[in-house]
Amino acid sequence: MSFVLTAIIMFAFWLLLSGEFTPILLGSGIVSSLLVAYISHDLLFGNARFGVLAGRFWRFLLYLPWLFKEIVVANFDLVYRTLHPKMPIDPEVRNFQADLNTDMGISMLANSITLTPGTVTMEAKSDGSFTVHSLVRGSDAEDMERRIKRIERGA
Amino acid sequence: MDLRVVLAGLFMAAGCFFLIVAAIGILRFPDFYTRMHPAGKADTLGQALIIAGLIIYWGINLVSVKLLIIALFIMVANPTAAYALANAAYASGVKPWKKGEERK
Amino acid sequence: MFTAAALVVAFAAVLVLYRAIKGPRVYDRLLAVNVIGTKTVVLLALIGFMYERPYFLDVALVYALINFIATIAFLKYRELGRLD
Amino acid sequence: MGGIILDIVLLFFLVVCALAAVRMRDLLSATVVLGAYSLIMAVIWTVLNAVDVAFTEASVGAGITSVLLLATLSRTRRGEAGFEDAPRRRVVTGFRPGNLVLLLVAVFTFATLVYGSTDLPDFGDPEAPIHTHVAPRYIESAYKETGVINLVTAVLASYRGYDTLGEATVIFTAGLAVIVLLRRTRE
Repeated sequence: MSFVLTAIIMFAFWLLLSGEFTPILLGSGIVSSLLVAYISHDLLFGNARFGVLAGRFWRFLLYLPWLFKEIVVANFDLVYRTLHPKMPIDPEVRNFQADLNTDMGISMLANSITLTPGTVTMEAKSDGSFTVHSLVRGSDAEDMERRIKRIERGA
Repeated sequence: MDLRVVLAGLFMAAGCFFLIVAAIGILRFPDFYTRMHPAGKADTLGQALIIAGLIIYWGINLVSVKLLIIALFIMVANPTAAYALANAAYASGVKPWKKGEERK
Repeated sequence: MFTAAALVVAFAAVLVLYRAIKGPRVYDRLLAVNVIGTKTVVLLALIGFMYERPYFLDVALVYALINFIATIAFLKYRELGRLD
Repeated sequence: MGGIILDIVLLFFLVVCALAAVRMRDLLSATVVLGAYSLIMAVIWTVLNAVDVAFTEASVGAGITSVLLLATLSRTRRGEAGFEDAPRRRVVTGFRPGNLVLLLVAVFTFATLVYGSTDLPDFGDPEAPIHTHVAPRYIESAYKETGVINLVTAVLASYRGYDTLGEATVIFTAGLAVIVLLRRTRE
């Protein structure tokens, strides 16, 4: 299943870059996307079943608007702290344990933490332990963890 | 003046503002970890806004799909690169700056 | 409009270059070069529109990929002390 | 106008990068700065409308060269000789007659090159010899004869196909050599 999906995505990318639809170009596109998919299909999706993946993808789309809002808020906060003459920052490093169990969920949380207000991920292990550097004391990421858990499990 | 051109201009101006702020932040902040914040956030948003402006200007076709892919890729890759950098620095024992210390 | 934006982006890249040269740590330099790389991608897209040659976007796309890979390669070297 | 200022900013960036890379004593940092140099250089190629060269600069200059330099560093040492113990040697200042001769040679070469460049045709001049000889024929018949849409690709891969085959062989051999050299040997 992941093989077919990867091949389709690769072929779509090929079409996008070439923009031409002659038989020889289409043919070499099909051959090379099959080859790439054969070599690397386990990297993109892992071994989850199609239904689970589709559900996750849909819930991820629902998560995006909230993420964009947070990114904009984060940036205005950052602009304030950067341009203020006294630079009101007070960095700290914190550890916490997130209850996530797919690699995709963990990397998604790590990237979301980096993009949202006041925090950058410093370390994320596959058992879900995170180390976070925050610009201001007392920023937290629990709300976000809950949302990503919902994407992962579908609850 | 077309409304779409004005909108594209606004988006690009906002993007330029965030990119400049990111540059200033990278120059001004006291240590490596605090510099991650402008590099990971303001830079990502700035480039996304500029590319969004270009998409608005150009309308929907093959070119704007390419632009969209560039923007999405940077939005995934930039925080990942920032994370990889922070993680490497942390693993090699670079100490974070605390308030009141001298700038590095 | 595109020219002005391209100028601003190039100027921001020059500002960040100061950090790339000054350091003090190699991580600061890497961070700066990574940021310069992102700005380059945007700059390429803008230049494509500036001279009305949007096919430059292919170069911008390749850049976005290479910039990421180069950063990861540097970090792998720093972490392991070797590349192989 | 704006284009000229952009060119000046980019060229300024290049010069600063080059000077910094030469003056740095930490070779790892110099490699990083050279990466920035390659990125901007490729933007300049793009401004000059040489997209294929920009592609090469991006992948070879910023990508492969950095990786190869890193691989070399990982096999040798990170600093120039004496980098670890002495933070920075003072540059010896003072007049030496030999330096004056070198300066004269450099200035003379520069002046000659500038003088020579005044006779070159303008950039993008349609009447330049390079544009009146084979280029019109390629532009006219490349699509008919080869069926390739991109003209540069048609010239490189079709009209000069044997050249390109030779180049590809060289690059392939170099790649093989790199793999052989970098391969981890089992103890």
